[in-house]
Order: sequence, then structure tokens, then C-alpha cells
Amino acid sequence: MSDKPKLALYWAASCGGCEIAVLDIKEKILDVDAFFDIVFWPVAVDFKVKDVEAMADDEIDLCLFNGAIRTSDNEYMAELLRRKSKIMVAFGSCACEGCIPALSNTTTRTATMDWVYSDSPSTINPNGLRPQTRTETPVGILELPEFWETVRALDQTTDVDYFVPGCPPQAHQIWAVLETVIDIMSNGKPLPPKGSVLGAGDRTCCDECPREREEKKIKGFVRIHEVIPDPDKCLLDQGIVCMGPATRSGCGGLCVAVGVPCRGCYGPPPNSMDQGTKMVAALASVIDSDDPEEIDRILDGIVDPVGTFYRFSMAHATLGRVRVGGSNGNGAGSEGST
Amino acid sequence: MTIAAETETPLGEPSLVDTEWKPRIVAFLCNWCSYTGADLAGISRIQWDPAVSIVRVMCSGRMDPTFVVKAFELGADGVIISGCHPGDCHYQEGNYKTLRRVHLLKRILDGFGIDPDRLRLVWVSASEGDEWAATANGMAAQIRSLGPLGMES
Amino acid sequence: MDKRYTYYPGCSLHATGIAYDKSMRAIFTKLGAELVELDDWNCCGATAYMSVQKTVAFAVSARNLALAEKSGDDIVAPCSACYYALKHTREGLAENPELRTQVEAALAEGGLATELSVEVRHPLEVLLTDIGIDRLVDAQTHSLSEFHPACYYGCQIVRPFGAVDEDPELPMSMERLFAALGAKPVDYPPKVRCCGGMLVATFPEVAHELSTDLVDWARHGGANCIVTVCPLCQSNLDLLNVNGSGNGSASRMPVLYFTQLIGLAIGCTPEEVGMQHGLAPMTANAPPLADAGAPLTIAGVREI
Amino acid sequence: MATTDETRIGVYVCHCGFNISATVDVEAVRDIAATRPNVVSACDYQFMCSNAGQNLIKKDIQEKGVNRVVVAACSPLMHEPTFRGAADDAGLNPYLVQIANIREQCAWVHSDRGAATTKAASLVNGAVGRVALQQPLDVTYADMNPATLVVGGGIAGIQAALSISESGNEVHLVERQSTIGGMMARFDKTFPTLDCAACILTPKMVSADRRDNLHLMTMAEVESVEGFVGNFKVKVRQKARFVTADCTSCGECLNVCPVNVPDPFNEYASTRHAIHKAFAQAIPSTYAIEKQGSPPCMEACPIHQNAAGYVALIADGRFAEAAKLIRLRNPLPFVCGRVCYHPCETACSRGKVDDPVAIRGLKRLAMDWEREHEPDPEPEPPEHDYAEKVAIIGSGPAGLTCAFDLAQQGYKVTVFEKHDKLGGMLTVGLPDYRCPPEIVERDLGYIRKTGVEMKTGVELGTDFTLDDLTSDKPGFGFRAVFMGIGAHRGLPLAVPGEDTEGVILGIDYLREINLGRPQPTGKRVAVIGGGNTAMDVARTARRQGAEVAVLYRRTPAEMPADQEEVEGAIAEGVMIDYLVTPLEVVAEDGRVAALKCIMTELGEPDASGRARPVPIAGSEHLRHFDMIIPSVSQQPYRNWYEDDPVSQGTIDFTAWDTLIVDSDSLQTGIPGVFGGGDVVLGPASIVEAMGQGRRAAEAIDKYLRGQPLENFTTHVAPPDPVRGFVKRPYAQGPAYDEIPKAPRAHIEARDPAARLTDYEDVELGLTEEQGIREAARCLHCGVCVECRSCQNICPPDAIRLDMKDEIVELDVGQILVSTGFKSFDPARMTPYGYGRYENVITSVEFERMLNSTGPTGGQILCKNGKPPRAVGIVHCVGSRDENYNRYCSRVCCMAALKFAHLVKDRTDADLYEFYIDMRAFGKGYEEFYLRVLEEGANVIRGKVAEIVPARGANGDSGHLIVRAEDTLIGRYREIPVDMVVLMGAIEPQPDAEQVGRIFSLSRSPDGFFLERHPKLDPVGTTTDGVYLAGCSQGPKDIPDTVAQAQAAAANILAKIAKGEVIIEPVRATVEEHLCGGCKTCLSLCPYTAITFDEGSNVAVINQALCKGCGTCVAACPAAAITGAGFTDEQILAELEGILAPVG
Repeated sequence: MSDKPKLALYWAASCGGCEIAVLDIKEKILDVDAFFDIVFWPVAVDFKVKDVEAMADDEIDLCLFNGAIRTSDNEYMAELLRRKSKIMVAFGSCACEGCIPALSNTTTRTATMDWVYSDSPSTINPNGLRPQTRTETPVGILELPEFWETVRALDQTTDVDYFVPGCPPQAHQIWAVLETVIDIMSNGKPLPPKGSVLGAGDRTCCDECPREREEKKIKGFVRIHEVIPDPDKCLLDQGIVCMGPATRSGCGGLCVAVGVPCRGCYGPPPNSMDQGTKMVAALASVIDSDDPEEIDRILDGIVDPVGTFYRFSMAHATLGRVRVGGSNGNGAGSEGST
Repeated sequence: MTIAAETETPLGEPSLVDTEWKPRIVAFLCNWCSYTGADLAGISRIQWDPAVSIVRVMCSGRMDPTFVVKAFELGADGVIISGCHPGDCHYQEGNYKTLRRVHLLKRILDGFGIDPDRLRLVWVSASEGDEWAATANGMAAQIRSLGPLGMES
Repeated sequence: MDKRYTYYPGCSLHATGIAYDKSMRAIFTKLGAELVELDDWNCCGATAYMSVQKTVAFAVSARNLALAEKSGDDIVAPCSACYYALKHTREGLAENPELRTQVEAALAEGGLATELSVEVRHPLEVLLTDIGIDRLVDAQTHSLSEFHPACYYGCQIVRPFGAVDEDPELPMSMERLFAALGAKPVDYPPKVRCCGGMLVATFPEVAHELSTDLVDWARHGGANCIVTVCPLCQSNLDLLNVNGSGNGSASRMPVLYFTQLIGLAIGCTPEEVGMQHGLAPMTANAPPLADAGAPLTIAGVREI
Repeated sequence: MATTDETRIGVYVCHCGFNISATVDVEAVRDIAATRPNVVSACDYQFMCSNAGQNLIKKDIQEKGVNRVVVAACSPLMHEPTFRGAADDAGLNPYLVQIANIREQCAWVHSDRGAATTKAASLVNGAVGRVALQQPLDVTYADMNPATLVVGGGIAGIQAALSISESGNEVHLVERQSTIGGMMARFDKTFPTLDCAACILTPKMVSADRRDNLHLMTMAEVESVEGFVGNFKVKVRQKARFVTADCTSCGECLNVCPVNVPDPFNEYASTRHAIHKAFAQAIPSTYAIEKQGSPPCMEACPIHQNAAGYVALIADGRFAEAAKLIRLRNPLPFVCGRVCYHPCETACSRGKVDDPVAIRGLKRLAMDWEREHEPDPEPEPPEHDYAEKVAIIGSGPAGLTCAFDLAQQGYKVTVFEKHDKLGGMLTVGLPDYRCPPEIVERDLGYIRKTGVEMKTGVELGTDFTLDDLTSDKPGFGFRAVFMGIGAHRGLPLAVPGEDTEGVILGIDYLREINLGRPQPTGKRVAVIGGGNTAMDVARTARRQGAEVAVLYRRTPAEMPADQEEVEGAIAEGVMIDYLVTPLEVVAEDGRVAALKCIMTELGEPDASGRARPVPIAGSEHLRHFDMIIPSVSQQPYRNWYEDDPVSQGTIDFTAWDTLIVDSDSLQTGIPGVFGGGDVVLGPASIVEAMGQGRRAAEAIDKYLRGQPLENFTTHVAPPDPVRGFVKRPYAQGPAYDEIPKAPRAHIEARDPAARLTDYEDVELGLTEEQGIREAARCLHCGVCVECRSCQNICPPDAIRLDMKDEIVELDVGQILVSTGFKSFDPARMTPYGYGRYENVITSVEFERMLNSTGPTGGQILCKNGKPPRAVGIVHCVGSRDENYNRYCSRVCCMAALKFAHLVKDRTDADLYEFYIDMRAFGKGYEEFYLRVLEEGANVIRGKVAEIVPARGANGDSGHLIVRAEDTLIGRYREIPVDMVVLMGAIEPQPDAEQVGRIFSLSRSPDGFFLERHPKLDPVGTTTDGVYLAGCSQGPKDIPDTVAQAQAAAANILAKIAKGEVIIEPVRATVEEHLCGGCKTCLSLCPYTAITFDEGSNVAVINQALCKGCGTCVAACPAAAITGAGFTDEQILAELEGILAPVG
């Protein structure tokens, strides 16, 4: 047992990319290993949950928790690690904003289950079997975690100290964060205020975008596969829906630089209360028409608005999930999840 | 004091609104045309439905769609946005911006399973007190027929 | 045959309005439009019904609409009362869903239903819009130069629907039509006043005063005939030639249907358009229009 | 007050007497508010707006440390300023006050006490939540520009302008008409006092004119308004008046203006001249000329000859002036009077009625008259005396025109003509019967008098070169050259045997004959071609005694020759064979014997767009002639150029040898050398050539005066003139189909037989009587005919016919809109017969009739000139009527009674008033009503059903019957009258909507401009600094109008006195550290307050321009823009409060 600060990483409802991304810092991982005593990292080292359970509260110094909260198990782990950690970091878009998993909030659990266990063309399930949380078998009782109706971000489940956005967080940002933490811990500097967003900027993606922008007047929207965009002009000016203007800076404008519109993975900028509606406000305002029919024609160019504007921030969307009382529980929005 | 106690007992009189569920409708009115129009309805004592409460903004162009979704999240069953008639905007064209936003916002609401009819954009001029009253009553009636906003399940 | 209409003669055109009926059929045939009389039609629902039992009246009237929908052709109703009643019913049902359900129920009894899919139209409007003055002028064979008609529209076709003439207070469509055909319509201010027809039975003296007034207007305006669009007006005014102030050959005022005059212009014989049915017949041997300019005769319709 | 301080909110609920407390349980609302976070004081009071009420607030601020205030009372639009003021007095920033509107938007509109109270409570919650987040804001001040704009010069505008300018501040009074005075100026008497409108109005008009700081702008309209209260920028279109302020209104011009048009000021019941003054006491007294575009005839003329002008003068029998006017723009009037192809007649509007006016004939008449009465006219002396010499090569129409114009300008002009006779084609091309030599000579004589030197027998290329002209060799030294050498080279047929003796080109043939040289003519002559030259040749050959056949390869339809020439030829026995084309000249012993021809048929169109003649195989045949004269086309000679080494390469030619010149300035490749006429156009008409001569002269003048020729423009006639104005000759005139037809004068031609014996004129001129009658057919389209008689006679020389509209920019602080009303058009109510029965007239028409300056000089007369025996006056025409206007027009009843009195006073006619209700609400009105009753007016209570002509009258003798029900005696009446006056409703101006847009005014449902508050601010509008007065705000009589005008003036003066305007601090700012520079906001600001700082890549908002609408705040995707006073947080807090459970 060394007396190095203890580091835990965990992977809840997510693709796991964030945990892999930690390795994008390349050889610096050795510095990390040198500084920290890694006590939990399912993807890399072999510790068990019981090991964590066995720890004393606050024994872990830093926990990088990635992934959204979709099941009772996710929730258990979130609370467990919170209890055991001094510093709880929501690491990556899923933990910060819900990200792709949270898009299923545009539909219902039942609908998801129906699709997966009966309706999808690839499903063969003659006996209509459905997963049960508790199944008795001759060899014993099998248990599965509870599958929640709604996917939540980490901070909607447990108390979070810091947020590191990104899908995944960019290597240089990850290192920047770790470096700061190491610096703070080794030199006993004060921590940044609780709730801070680390490893990102305060402006928007446009600030880092190399493209030439003009006064916006949009006569029609196109999807990226429908055109060969001008390499130097702002994609939005070209009618390609780009979330850049409503998305926090920090990634360095990677996607836009290579001609792919920003999807919004760094989440809303500091003052923005709702990444989706702010984008709606901005985008609609610059539509170049005053005629209702024409406006609708132009808007038809935006396929799956909810999925587009809330691709990463659904869990924190003001309207957290689809209402079932409304006109249409799986309207335009639910396309986002398929 | 609880709400129930507050609204039912001490004030006594039975309310015309159905007692189980009282629809809440928020209306954002521009200062120059619609708010003045609503005042005119008052001055002329044209009755309209108390389910509607008014929030004043300088121009309908100030309407951030965030306000609308926030209203629904806070328990509103319907939202009205009212501005000057096209061409008459006190700030020349703010109402057109809102027109465009509302068109896109309705699609978003639909995506969240909220009936787009729960959001209504109207033009009411400073002289159209009756028009405002009709709008408020019409919306209240519609919301009553739609019922309460679907809650998370 | 380029266009086909469902013809709704109503009670009058098979009786007092026989000349109207004849002239209608004659000119529509000449102009290449087909009139198919509505099979098994019933009372239009005018007369007392409307004021006594609304729903029943609407139902009665609606039956005709329902029948007409079988062919789908527009209904042409020459009698002003029929035109009004049928159109009134059509509009009424369209506006009032409640009433409509009741009526539909009634119709269902008889195995009928109505979509309100056919229009109700007056021949004057049909001639002016579907056929058009130009085609009438093309079809013209005889000049009407010696006719000085007072064009009388009566009370029911110009209002409230306004489908026949854009100005319900001062319709000019017949004047335009006949001027185009060479006649010389006179200024006739009372053209939309009541002829008193509805009152003949109840208040004969009032009715008489009203209709006498109309004839005097025409005479003083320099007309040598009155042209009507309604069988009731026609008979009512024409009767004055027998028992009215106009009694006595000296001041008899021929009262024609506009369709008769058109007929004469496009080469129908006087018999074909039923001139012989008028009480003040326009024949050479009975000089009817002593004080109204040149005596008018059928021969007066000169070939052109 | 720093926001870090603890938030201490005071809530004050107003009873507003019973206005609120009757429906809202004020105490309950107060108690609920008391439970809200941060609320340290909650109370209710009878009248919060009272001093005592306000003191509650002040006391709490001072004693309880309240630092946020919520007042639950009436609309913030009512008392927000009051309560902000109270806070201010107590040292609290006024923007920390929030109003909950529980009166207009709660108590007054709900009846259910429970619901109303709950709502009131939640509105207060909202306000409490919001106010907690409100920040202190500081108003800024802008200077108040003391100048005021008053729009509309009726009594309202005049009164306000006078009151304001009285204080010494600037006022601009903009009026659309040519005079101020508006409707009141058209009235005779005013009710109830019966003092004459003029007597009380004109003194005001005069002092308005006298004030130095009151600037009248009549015939002007506001086009746009920018800015805000205190600093409006206004663009005003000052329409051209064509008369300067030098006008002394002596009225001399009225005696000479030949144009009469219906007078709108008298409701078209009388006529006025094109130059006019609305009425005797009009202000300004400056006359105005009515011009509705330039006359089509003038526009269509290549030399811009003002045809309408001399036609009008001739109609007046003023032949001398006509001739003078013609000469002004036409150096060849005699020639043009005979041979012009008159595009003016093609364009003549009269052609839309029947036939165009015989303009050419009239020109000839005028000139012939001059020849008879003033045989030796003297040209005006040149305007300048320039030293520069100009050379004109060629004395054709182009050259002569150019020479004439330049000489009149004051240049030394020399014309070089290669023939011995001057005139170019006029002399050598046109046969004398078309253009007799002495005619050309008269024109030449006049031109000589302008000082033009003419050299004949000198030819370019042989006797001198271009280079010589511009050189300083003796006799030369010209600074500019005009080449008008024409197109004299006839083109051959290009068929075999054309060189045979007996074949001569048409143009040569004509020249030889015209110059009197020996030129034999055969017995049987074939003329080939279909143009005017071919006709000239043919008719000349006829006069030489030959049998003439014209062979043309197309049909009459394609024939280019003028119709009258063709007819003339045929009349003179010329045979014309169509669809035949020559193949070969057949010779017998060296002389022409026959022409081998082939028949043709028309095929596809060729380059010229005319159908191409296609030979019909096998139709070859012989025709016997002893002379053949090809007259197909001509081209300019260019040997002068080939033989002149110097000018090589300096001048370009087209494939047809015509000069290539600049299409505007007509300058050739050589600077200073210009070209025009046939040498540029190819064979064209005389007047077209003259047009080019004139254009070149203008260009040469510019060139010699050292002005640049780039984008040189001048009048150019359209290639094919459009006929007339579209619907009617002029706005207030009848439509073309309403104008009675009148046959065009027939111009006699001499008997063909006689014609063949000589070369005299073919056409005889018009007689003076004919001329006057013909000229009278002119419709005076566009009203002013530009005859210049007014200009010539005007003692102070105040007429400027070339005046243009101007845009004037005004900076003003405040604006009063008093644009008045429009009187209802009763033609819309067909049963009343207005427009069908001439003695049914409108109240305005009657006002004019009553006015001593009106069409009848104040006499009440039927159209037949007889005084009426009975007059009916119909009230509420278009007012209080479901079908038109529901409102009451307020003034009609009293005006009608005024009419009644005047009718009684001036005639002994019976008088009937048909009214619905008698509205005599004003001071002295009821008394006036009774007085009129005593005077014997019959009043019948009942709406008139219809007005019809009396039996047998056919509506034309004017005897009418008014049918109405007398609801007081319950009987239906038919009243016979001779005249009916319809009291038309007062309606908003037809362009009220547009005007409303310009000044951003709202309009009430009836279309009138909307005041800010019906009771508390009846002259203000929702736009700060813009006020209303008079009938544009709603129907009212003169006393009310004046009162309102003075009220507005008082408001305006108060603001001026204050000297500065508050600029609300509600404005948007960018938080730069959050702005990503996406530029979304840039296009959204209607005031272009948002600019982009490329350097730091952020948007910047100009606080001075921002009006605080918040559109950008909402649109900013980064939420990086804050809207002071309406931040997201504040609005959401209010929302939260409103939606939170009450209690």
C-alpha cells in the first residue's frame, strides 16, 4: 500500500471511449501512474467492486467517472464512488450531459424494450422473452440491474465536484486537467470552485473555428452528405446545421476544421441554460424569409431537430424527456434515438 | 398555508375553473402592441380567462425559446406569444424573428411529446382589446380540451 | 353538348310559368347546354315552410339537393323562390352542423344523404358566366332594337347571396346583356323592389299597389315591356293587364321572361319561347304599347 | 445599490378604490406576498398612486431598508413612472421597482373573485421573484432637438405650428397640397356661430407664412422617419412646383395658359389652368404648375419638339406664338410641317379616343401663317459669344440642326456642302412636290440669320480633308467637326446587264432632276424597290410623263414607304407590282429593252425580321421597259476617307459603310469629330437626322467647354413611340372611353391630274378655322403642355419648367401628425344614386357651391342653373352603417343644420333633413339646432332608403324623390326635391396605413390613428415624440381639432423646455469573454447597432443606437448578450413566480 494519491476511473452508461481516451495522453500516462496509485479502472486493471466497497469513505482522492446513469447498477456505482472519493469528476459528455445514451429520453422504456426484444427486424424471439431483474434458475438466482425510464447525467444522480466535457475529452485537455490536479495536490494549492468545468473554454466552438464567417441569412438547410462544402466558409453560412455557435469551446475545432459540422459534444457554454433552445433561437432568427409557408419549407431541411440540437445535452435539456401526455410520444424527436 | 387552503377556503367563492385541475397559461406580450392591447381589454372591461397570466417583454423578438420550454417545465399547460402585426413592429421586424423561432420550436415541442398547439403565436395590436380577450379565451378553451401537460412517467 | 345542368322547374314552371319553362328549354338547347329535369323533385320548401318549421323546411329542400347529387351537375332553378330556398338550404346546412345532423337523419329515413356537393344557380347567372354575353351575341340572329325593356330583378335573386350580380342594390347584368343584344334597356330604379306577389292572397290591395307602382315606373321610364326573372313576379305583374289599373288595351304592359327575349334574339320562334302565354301578347293586331314609343310587334324583331 | 447587500423587498398592493378590491381580495394577496422570500414589508392601500400611498414606499425604503419594490396596482403603462419617481425620491434606484398589473389585466377582466385573487397573488409572486434579481440602472439623456415637424397643413397643423413657433422654436410644416388650409379652407361658414371659415382661417394662414421660424413646405410629403424622440431624421420629398418663390402671384400667367382642367379644389365642379393657385388667399401665394409627366408627343419627337405646346396655342388662335415656339426647337419647321413622318402623332393620346391630332398639319399651318403675317422673323440673339469655330460637313437636316443649335449657343459655325445647292437630301433627294425649294429656302434663310456661314461646292476629300479642318491653315482652325455627309451612294441591284444604258440609280435620278440638270426619262419606266425613295422616283417619273411600274419583291405589308406616299403614288397612276424581283436587264442594241423578272413568295423572316422573298421556280418572265431605276437602298460614300492618308485608322465604319460613333455623344474615333444623320443611321427620316444633329450639338458644346463626354445623356426618342398615357390623359380627367369623339380634320390634297403637271405641294394646308378646331382635339395629357407662354410673360421670371423633385432632410425632435381625413365616396351606396343623378351631391361639393369663391360664386343652383325648389339633406351617409362605418362622424349633423340655415337664407326652397339621431352635443349646438328648426327646416327621423328620379323624368330633369320612413310618425314618406346633399362620413385618408408605417403609429379598427390613451393621453401615441391632432385621429369638428392641436403643442413645448430626453437604460450589451464571434446577431439588429470587431473576434453593440428590443439577446446561441432590465434570469424568475403554487 503506497501513500500516493488514489485514482479511480469508472465507466457507466457510455461507449467506453472516455476511458480509452485517457490513454490518448500517451507516455504521460506514466507520469499519471507515477503520481497516482490507480485503485480502480475496470477497463485497464483488475479490481472488483467489492474492493471499492471495502475502501473507507473519501479514501480515493480523484475519481474520473464517465458514462450516464441508465440502470440501477450505474446509480449504485455512482453513489458508491462518490462516497469513496474526495473529488468526483464527471468525465466526458455522457457523465456531464447524458450524451448519446440520453437520446433515449426522446422515447420510452417500453418502446425501447419492444424495439429491442420484438419489433426490430433482426430480432428472433419466438417466446417473447424479456429480461427480468430477478430470474430463478436451477443453478441459482440471476439478477439484472433495473433499466430506468430516463437516462440521467451524473450530477442528476449524485454530487459532482467538477466537469470535464467532450465526447471524448480531448487528450490535451485531459492532460491539462490531470496536470492541474497533480500540481494542486503536490503543492497544496487551493482547488478550483466546486462545479467548475475543467478542460474547456468559456467561449463557443466558433472561437476555435478556422472558417470565414459572414452575416447570417439562411435560405435553406442541407445535410453534410448532400454538398461539398466550401473549405474556407462557415458551414452554417452554407446552410449546414453546425452546433458550433451553441457549443462550449475546448475541442480546438477538430470537426469543423475537417469539414464536419460541430455536433455539440462539449455541451452548452457557461451562460446557456439549454443548448437546444438557444440553437433554435439563433438558427431560426437568421432564416431568410417572413412567409410562414416558406419558413416551414426551409425548416423541413432540418431532419430530426431534437436529435440534432440535443445530441449531447439531452439529460440537461429543460424538458428532460419526452412527455407521454403530448400529441406524439415518438414524434420527430424519437428519430434521434434510432 | 397550502395552495388549496389559500384559493378555496379563505376567499370562499367557488371558482369557475374546474376544481381538480386548473390550467396555467403564460402569455408573453410585447410592450407596444399586445400588452397595450391587453390593457385596452381591461379598460373596456372585456372579460377573459383568469387561467392566463401575462409576462411583459419589450418586443416579441425578445422571446427566447428557452422561456417557453422553461414555462412548460415549470408546469404551464400552454404558452401564448403575442406581438405587433407583421409590418407594425415597434422595432421594425422583431416579430418576424419570433415567427421563425416559433415555427422551429413547435417541431422541438412535438419531439418532446408536447402538442405544438400548446404554444400559440398571435398578433394583437394596441387597438385590439377584444382580439386579445378572444385569444386568451380561445387558448384557455383549447388547453382545457387538451388536458394537463403529460407528466413524466 | 358542352355543359349539363340539373333543371329544377319547381311548381310554377309547370303551371303559370309555362312560358318560362318553354323558353328555358328552348334557349339552352339552342346554346348547346343540356337541361336534365331533376327526377322525382319535390317542393323547394319556400312558401310558408321556412317561417313555420325551419328544420322541416330545410329537410324538404335538402331532399332535392340530395337527389341532384346523383348526377353531380349544378342545379339550375329559374324561379326566384326556388333559387332562394335551395341556396338558402345549402348555405344553411353548411354553416349549421347541428341543423345538418337533424336534416341528414331525416334524409337517411328515405335512404338519402347530401354532401352539399352541387351548387344551386340561377339561369341568369349561368347565362352570364358559363355561356357569356359574347357567345350570346355570336348566337344572335335577330335584332332586339325595338325592345325598350325595364329589367326587373325582384327581391330574391340578387340578395342575400350576391351570386347573380355584384351589386344587390343596383344590378345591371340584364341591362348589359340586352344592350349587347341590341335592345335599349331603360333606367328602372325600382328594379329590386318587391312586386307584392307574396301578398296577393293576404293583402291584395297592398300587393296591387306595389305591382301597379312597378308598371308605372316602367311606363314612365319609357319602357315598352318589363323583363323578369321570376314566374311569380311575371304573373303578378302580367295580371294587372287584365284586372289592374292597366286594364284596357290602351295601357297594357307586356311582361316577359328574360329567357323569352333571349330566345327571340337567338332565333327561336315566338311559339317556342311561349310568347302566346302572355296576357298582353305582343302581336301586330293588338297594339299594346300606345304610350310607349313605336308599337312593338313580333315582326318588330327584325332579321339581322 | 450593490447587489451583494441583502435583498429586502417591499410589496404594496393597491385597492384602487373598488377597481381592484371589488374583484381581488387585496388582503389575501398581501398576506401571500408577505410569505415570499426576501419580502420584509407587505401592505395594501386604497390608492397607492396617491401621495400617501407613495409615502408608504418612501417610508419603508428609508426606515425598513427596503431595497426592492413591488407595486401591485394598475398597468405599468399607467403608473410605473409614478412609483419609480417615489423610489427615486427615497434614494432607491427607480429600476428596482417592479409593477404587478392586477387591475387592467386581472381585476377588470375577471369576475371570479377566487380565481382573480389567485392570479393576482401569482402575478405578485412573479414580480417579487423578478425584482430580487433586478439591477440598478442609470438612465442617460440625449439633447432634445427643439425643432418640430408638423405633418399636414389643415387647421390642426396650422394652429399647432403657430403655437409652437410662437415660442421661438423652429417648426417645419409639411403639406401635400399646394396651399395650407386643408378642408377648412374649402368651407364657407362654420357652425354654430356661422362666422365665415375664411375670415377666421386666413389670418392664421398668413401669420404662418410670415413667421421666420415656421418653414412651410407645400407640395411636399414625408418619405421616411428614422431615429427617436429628440432626434428624428426625416426625409421629405419636395415635389417640383415649377414656379419659384419669386412669384408675386400677379396672375398674368392665368391670361396666357391655354390649358383648362377640372379643379379638384372645387371638387371638379369648375376648371382651372395648368398654372394655378388653389384659391385667392392660398398660402403660399406662389402659383404652381400641374405637370403629370411630359406630353407623349414631345417625348416621341427626336428633336423633343413641344408639339402639345403649339397645338394648345393654335387652339387659342395664337398662331404667332405657336410659330415662335416651334422655331425654338426646330430649325426646319417649314420642311417638317410637310415631310415629317410625325412620330408625335403615333404617340398622341387622342389616338386612344378616335384619331391622333393632325400635329404635322398644324405645324404647317402655324408656319404658313407666319410666312403670311411675319414674313421675316428674327432669331433670338445667341446666349453666349464663343470664339471656337465649328465645322459642319454636309448641309442636310443633321448638319443644319447641328449648325443652328451651335450658332444659337454662340459658336462660329461654318457649313461645307459639296453640291451647289444647300439642304442635302432635302434638296437633292426629296422631289420638289414633297418639299418645294422655296420652303427649304425659308428655313435656310432663318438659319443663316443665326450667323451660320454656308459654303457650297466644296467637298470633303477633294477640296479639303478632316485634318485640314482642325489644322490652323488659313480659313480653317476648327475646334470641332460634325460630319453629316448623309448616305448618297445608291446601291445597284447586282443583276446582269445593269450597266446597260437606260439603267440609272434612283438616288442619282432624283438628284439630277432636283438640281435641274438634263435628265432624260423613258416612256415605260420600272422602279425597283419599296421605300420612300422608290415612291419619290416613281412619282417624279410620272411628272416627267412616263408610265411607271414599281416592282417590289414583297407584299404591301412589308413595304417600308410611308402609307401616304404609296397612296399618293397610286393616285397619280403609278402601277405597283408586288412579289416580283428582277433577274436580268435585257438589252437591245445597247439600250434597255426589258427586265427579266421572277415571281416570289414569302418565306422565313430574314435578318431584318421581314419575311424573305423566295423565287417561284418557273415563273421567270419578261417585262418590257425602256428605263430601269433601281431604288433599293443607299449607303454613305467613304472615298473621302480612303483617299485621306491622315485620317486612316482613326475612324471605324460598319459593314454598310456607316460611321461608328459613341452611341451617346456621337463622337467618332477622333476626339472633337462627331457624326450624325444618315452617315451614322443609314437611310433614315429627316427628323431622326435632325435629332442626331441636335444631340451632336449638345455634345460638341460640352466638348468645347471642356466637360467630360463620359455618360453624356440627353433626350432620346424611343424607336417606336408608345401611344399616350395609360388610362386617362391626366389624373382628375375623364378616362379615354368617356371622352366624346371628334373627327380628325381632313387635309385636302390637290387633284392628282393637276399634281402631275407641276411640282407644287401635293397637300393643301389647313385653314385657320380647321386648325383651331383640330387643335382643340388635343387632350392636354399631363396637363401642362410646356407652351412656355407663362414663362415668356412672367414679370419676375419665376417659371422653371425643368424643376425636379427634391429630397429634403430635416432634423427634428418631435413630430405632430395631423394629416386629416377623406370624405366618404357616396357612389359606393348605389341606392342614393350619387354619380347617376346629377343633382345628388356630396357635402363637400355643397360647401364649395356655398362658397363665394366656389364654382357658382356662392349661389345654390341645380345643374340646370335654376335654384332648387326643395332640397333634401341626408345624414349618416356611410356613418353609423353596418356596411360602411359603424362610428358616428360627429360633425355631419351640425354641418347639415348649417346647410339648412344657408339654404333657407339664400333660397326660398323647402328644406328636409333626414336624420337618424340629431347629435348636437357641443357648446351652442342644441341652440343652433332649435334656431334652424325655427327657420322652418323640416326634419324627418329615418334613414333614407333610396333616392330615385321622379316618374317620367328619366332622372335627367333633376327632379328627385327621397324615399324614407318617418320613424316618428311611423309612416313611409316620398319627398320630392330638386337637390339632395349627402352628408358623407369622415374616413381615414386612403394612405393612412402607409403614413402610419412611416411614423410607426397604430391604428384603431376604424382605421384612424390611435392615441396613446383614450382619456389620459389623447394626443400622444405609442411612439415617444410623435403626436396626433385633428381628424386623422378620429372625426371631430373644428373647435375640438383646434383644442387638440393646442394640447399637442403644449406637450411638445413642455418637452422642448425640458431640453433633454431620457434614454431608457433598457439596452443590450455583449459579454465579450463569452462571445464566440459566430455573427448570428449581426443581421438581426434593425438599427445596425451591432458591429463586429474582427480584431478580438467579438460582436460589439453601439449603446447609442440600441433600442433595447432584445432580439439579439434572445438569438445569441452562446447567451453572451445581456438585455439590461429584461435579463434571462429576471424573466425566468418572473415566470417561476407566476407558475409557483400560490401560498
